[in-house]
Amino acid sequence: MDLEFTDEERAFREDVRKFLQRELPRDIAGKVAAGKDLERDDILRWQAILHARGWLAATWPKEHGGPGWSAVERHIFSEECALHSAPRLPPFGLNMLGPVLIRFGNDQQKREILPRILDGSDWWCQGYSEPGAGSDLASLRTRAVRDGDHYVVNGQKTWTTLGQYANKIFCLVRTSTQGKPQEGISFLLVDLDAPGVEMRPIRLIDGGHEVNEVFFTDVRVPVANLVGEENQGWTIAKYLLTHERTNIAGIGYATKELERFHRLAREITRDGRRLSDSPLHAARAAEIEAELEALRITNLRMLANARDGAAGGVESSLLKLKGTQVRQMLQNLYRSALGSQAAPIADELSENELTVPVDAARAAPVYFNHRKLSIFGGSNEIQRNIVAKELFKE
Amino acid sequence: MDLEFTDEERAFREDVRKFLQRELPRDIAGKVAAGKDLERDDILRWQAILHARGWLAATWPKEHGGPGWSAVERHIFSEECALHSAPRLPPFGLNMLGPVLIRFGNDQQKREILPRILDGSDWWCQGYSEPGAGSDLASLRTRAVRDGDHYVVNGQKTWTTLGQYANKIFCLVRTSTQGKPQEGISFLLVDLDAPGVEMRPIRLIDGGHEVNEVFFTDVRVPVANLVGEENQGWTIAKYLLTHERTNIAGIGYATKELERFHRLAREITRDGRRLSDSPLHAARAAEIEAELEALRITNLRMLANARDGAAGGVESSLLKLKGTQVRQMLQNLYRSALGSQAAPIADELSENELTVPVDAARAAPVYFNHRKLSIFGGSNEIQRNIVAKELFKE
Amino acid sequence: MDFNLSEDHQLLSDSLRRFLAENYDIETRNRTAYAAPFHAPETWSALAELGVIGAFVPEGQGGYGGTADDVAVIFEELGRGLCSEPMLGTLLGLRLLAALGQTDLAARVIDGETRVALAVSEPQVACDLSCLQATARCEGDVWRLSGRKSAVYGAPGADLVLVVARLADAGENAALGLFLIHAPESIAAPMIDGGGIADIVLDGLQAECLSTDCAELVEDALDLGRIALCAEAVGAMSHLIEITIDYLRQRKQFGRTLASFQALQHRVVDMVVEREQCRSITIAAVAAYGTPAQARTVSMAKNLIGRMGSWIAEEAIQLHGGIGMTWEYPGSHYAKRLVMIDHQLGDRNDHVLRMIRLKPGAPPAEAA
Amino acid sequence: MDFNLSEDHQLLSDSLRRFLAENYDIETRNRTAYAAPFHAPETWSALAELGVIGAFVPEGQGGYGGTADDVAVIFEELGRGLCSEPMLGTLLGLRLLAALGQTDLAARVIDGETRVALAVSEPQVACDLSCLQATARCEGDVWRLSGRKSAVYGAPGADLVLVVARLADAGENAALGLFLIHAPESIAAPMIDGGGIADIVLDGLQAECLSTDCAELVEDALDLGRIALCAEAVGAMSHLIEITIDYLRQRKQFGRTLASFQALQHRVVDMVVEREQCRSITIAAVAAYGTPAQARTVSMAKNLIGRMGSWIAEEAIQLHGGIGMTWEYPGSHYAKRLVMIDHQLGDRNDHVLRMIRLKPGAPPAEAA
Repeated sequence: MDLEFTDEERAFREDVRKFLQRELPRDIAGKVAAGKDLERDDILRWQAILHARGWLAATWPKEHGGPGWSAVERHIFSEECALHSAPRLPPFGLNMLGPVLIRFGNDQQKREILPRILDGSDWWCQGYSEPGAGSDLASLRTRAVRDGDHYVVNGQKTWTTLGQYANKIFCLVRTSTQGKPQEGISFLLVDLDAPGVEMRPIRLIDGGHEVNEVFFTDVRVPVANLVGEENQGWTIAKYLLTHERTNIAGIGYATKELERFHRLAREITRDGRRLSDSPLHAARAAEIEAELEALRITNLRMLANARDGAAGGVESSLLKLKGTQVRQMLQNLYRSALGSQAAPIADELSENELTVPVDAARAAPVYFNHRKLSIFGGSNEIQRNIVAKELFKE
Repeated sequence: MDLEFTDEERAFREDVRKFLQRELPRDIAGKVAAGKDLERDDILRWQAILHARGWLAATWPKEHGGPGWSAVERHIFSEECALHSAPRLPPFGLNMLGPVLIRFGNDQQKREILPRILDGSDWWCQGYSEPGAGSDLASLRTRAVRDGDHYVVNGQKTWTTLGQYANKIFCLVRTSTQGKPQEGISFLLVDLDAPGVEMRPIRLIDGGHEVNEVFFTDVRVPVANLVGEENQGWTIAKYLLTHERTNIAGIGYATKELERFHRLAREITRDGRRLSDSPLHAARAAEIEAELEALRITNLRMLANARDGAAGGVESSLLKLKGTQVRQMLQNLYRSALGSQAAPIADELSENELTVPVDAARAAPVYFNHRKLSIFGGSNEIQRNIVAKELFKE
Repeated sequence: MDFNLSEDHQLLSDSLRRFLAENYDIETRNRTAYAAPFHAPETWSALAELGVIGAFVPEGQGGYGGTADDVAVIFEELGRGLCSEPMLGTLLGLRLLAALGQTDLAARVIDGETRVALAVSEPQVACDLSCLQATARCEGDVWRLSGRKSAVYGAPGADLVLVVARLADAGENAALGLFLIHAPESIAAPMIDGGGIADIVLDGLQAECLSTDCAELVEDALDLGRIALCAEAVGAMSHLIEITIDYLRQRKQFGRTLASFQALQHRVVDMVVEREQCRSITIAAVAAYGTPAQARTVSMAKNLIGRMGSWIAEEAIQLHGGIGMTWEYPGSHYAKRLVMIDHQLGDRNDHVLRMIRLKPGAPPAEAA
Repeated sequence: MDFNLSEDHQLLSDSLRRFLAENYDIETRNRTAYAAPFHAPETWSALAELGVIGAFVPEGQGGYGGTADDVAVIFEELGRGLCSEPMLGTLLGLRLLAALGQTDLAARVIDGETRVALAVSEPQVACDLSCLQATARCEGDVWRLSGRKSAVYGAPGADLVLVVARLADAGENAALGLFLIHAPESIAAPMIDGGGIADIVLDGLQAECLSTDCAELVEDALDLGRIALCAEAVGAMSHLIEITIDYLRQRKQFGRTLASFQALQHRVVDMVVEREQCRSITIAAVAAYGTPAQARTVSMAKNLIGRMGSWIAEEAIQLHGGIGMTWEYPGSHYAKRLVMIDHQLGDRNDHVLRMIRLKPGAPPAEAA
């Protein structure tokens, strides 16, 4: 048994660190650290920097412009990005559509679309969920009816993250009502500028705008925008779901969050005692730290399995479950640490009117926002069903 | 809103206290406080004292030898008994068979059986559960076949508490296989001395002997021992389940257990600090105390409802759920407080070889034994099903 | 022993519930809750007219109520209706005005003409008044305050603010004084769960002295405020659980209603169990108010409500899935309120520590 | 990075697992586990022959192993097989004998001829060696011990007991010495989860001094013992979860297998998640052993295992229902072991406090 990274992997980590220290714009890292919303331009700026270094599309093979990293290198890279407060890259083009096209797309699609993801010409968003089909994706109802060289699309998608920044959307649409519900689904690329597409914001619990509804009314989509075969959409969707998700446990983020708590606890005094000297807070933090340290190893174990070619459907569910729990415990601890000062919406105060560190001022909205972790991307109940199916299979 | 007991109720509590202080034998209370097993004779001795005072059969009406108490008085009595470490009375004759006979028995049964419960001539035990029918009682398979003036009983019962002390058992038996499983069940009284009855001990997790298996092989039972009508057994069983269970939340026991923890914490030193000065233990105890105080009020609320004639099926499930949780938290806290000294089985040590207070020496076996609280008497999962059925009914 | 509402309380409770149901839907609420002045004068007048404010004060002091029971009945309905009007600050301030004989001011507050708030907590003080640092200094016959007050509920737009400050030059054990200032400037912001909050920089502010030894009165008012928050939480969690059950019964997945999934059913049952416990501990705190068990029982209640309120909020969001995360869905605002109640007037940890300070293991009040 | 067992470890693990499966069923185990001398010499010899004891000590000291990895591999299998032989005491004692150059004694322990135990904890000391009160006094060239040792694992019937005692007359910061006594009298009892434990009243006992400054060595041995307990817990919980799943698949209620109830399924999933976490934190502790992160990481492991082990035990009993409460069912003994591991060598709270003492918030070892 050996937990050590190889010399090459350590050297790689060093490279990543130096790069981040040198290239990651301070203003962007500051926003990330303070839990503020990023502008479209912030993300594009950071993507361009990564692209220039050849590190943008971590999961793509070299021939398509990826860095050709191993699973371990991808892990190291994303961990370091989190630790340096680099922005979380929207995964829709880079980690979802890209791999799908590389696996299922035709040559023209690869040639035309992949470079535009890399250089930021296109911002893709995802059209999977529908108001009546969240966890139960197979029941989706958005229709695409063939009409000559086009599909005519009607229906509604929802929970479309950062759709307001996007110009393109990939969708699961129903192209057949024959057979099992899964069998009549296709994977279709749609231009958001096309007539009949309308995007409306959904405001979330913390007041922020990060997801949207998308309405399709007689939208004409060229048949050339079909990825894979007609009615092959379910296979593609499943490929994406079981596709290795390096960063699903969010170790880097959690590590950063725990560190942030300790920093705050050293700064805050409450009822005559520094919070870091409060045994209840310290014990809670220590217990969460133990869980996080365990999760870090669990993540490495599963990473090593993946490297060694073992399948990992259940394992990514385990990481998702525990990873979201640990992060939510940390958000909870951090919010609690602020006491009564967690209540005001700090956006409305100028920074020099705050009596808490600027980084901490958004603790409550960030906590509420992160309740999504156990809901989106396959709720924790769905993850438990997946694991149970495996444990109790005949 | 008024939490106060009436003057009469307070006076009654004072009476009960004085009686307990005067009449409860010290040796018996000492065993109860230390979590030791009681002998048959200990319990009979205490029953005789209660009987002499007319306080033995708390739930029976006066005409049958009960004290004629209100629900509130019964509550006060059982709370004070727990606080004074009086033995828990076996409920089988007093709180189960007695009320059943009073409601469903014929005159002869009432006349012959009830006095023998009161004076200790008979010790009843319960034959409900079977190896294949625990929570799912309706699936029981012990058969009673009519043969002239007798039933011939064959089958097996299990989890028969204190059966080793008993000379009689009341059973649910299958007298018909027609219709729904519930419809073919009868309530039958069986003499444990009858030929063909065999009782075998079941040893529990803590090593103690408190439950048994009972085997019936061609046991002939007079038809006169049938309670109610043939095939009316399910109705009787349900009557018992929904019959008011005054002490289901176990407030008195829990209060005593919390007090016991604080006393121990003041005596024990661990790593240079008195346990009562350990913020982690103190905080845990305080949080459990808050839950217990809430439960005390919940219990009173439901008691007042019962007094006012409101139905209480769901309410007794709520009390059972939270009551067992609180007591199990307390058992857990108490066991933890002992550190490494919880490990030895103290029965094998003479009391002057112990370095912990005698009362605490059985903390671990008592903890393990009390895992039964959430299993026996309708598991907490069954209680949740009952409440859910009510919450989600159409 | 009687847990039923008195006839008067039933009437008050019913009329308040009806008023909020008919006049205060979630859109109305959200329009005022998150934008200055965090307050709708017409709602306020209506509440005053219903007798809500007057019920905070005993008859002898110009009100028509004043028991902890009165306060709890009202705040449970305010919680059920998710009312974000500045009622907590008014309760705290009015109690002190009335107790200190400021009859005229109190009467105007009761009528709804004047709004008052209480500035007690400071950036570094949650629960323990002995740690307060704001000071009051008497220069000639003028009192001047210095220091900073934070988490002043209902301060934005308040006509009167009462400030608790330590008397200067009186050494370690200096008494706490209570000072009145008129409509001070404040650093105001909306709370994430709705309603207005402010910091006040005292900075030499001139003030009228109402008391030179108010620590006990303030602690009593704060305990009553904690009871109010507990009752509010009970109302809010009752409503939130109700709409969660409704949602689970309507929403279908995999061809079945969510309500038919046993794992979800059991979680709702546990929420209901804790809601009953929260109601009970609030009753205990109400009963203990004004007795020697007051502080410790109120802290028990605030601890349990703090823990269970936020847990119920988290479970409710999770059981709803995505919809529970949206601003548009009323449940999300109830969930925020339940979580943030644990941040007001001391949180679960502050109150566990207070319980411990007040002697652990003391027997519950009633047993005596 | 490699989480596979080495070939040697795989071999050792397999042969130990096979040996226990074939020769150590639950009846055999329970016969020795709960009655003096809590030990079956034939089982002990067989384990010694398999190389189990020698694997606790490095080659340079007469063994053939000695890494934390060796220890964890062995104890995981001992846990899976619920072995109640006095292996923990032997590990602790042997490590010290070997490290202090007692080659001959160590060799006899390795061969299984001699049994050793370590008397370190005292009725009032769980985890913090600086609180030890037993003393050793040198009179002429004879050392005499006084005080009382408790929770000496494997002491009943042990040939050698090593005693940790403070050197007398050396003031506050007196060093800890290590002393050897032969087969002392002890106050022995079975542990509720099986195996023997004893108190030893030192009372002027004469002893051989092996070291006059052993604090660091003892702490290292204890940390290795904690790792052993963690690995044992991982083995035990793995087996317990397996038989729980088996039981749920077989047992029918209301005409369905228990395994088909979603609420029960979800609870088993949560148990599996925590089991994986427990395995991981044990790996972390193994990796940290001998590095500056040792103490803090071992405490993390002992804390997490303490919490999750007893939780898994409670859930397993609950999911079984009545049968899980019986002596006859093997699962009940696994459950007891899992709960009681939290009582050995410091519990969850002791180790959280140790983590805090060792600087909270220090970055995890590997990140450097």
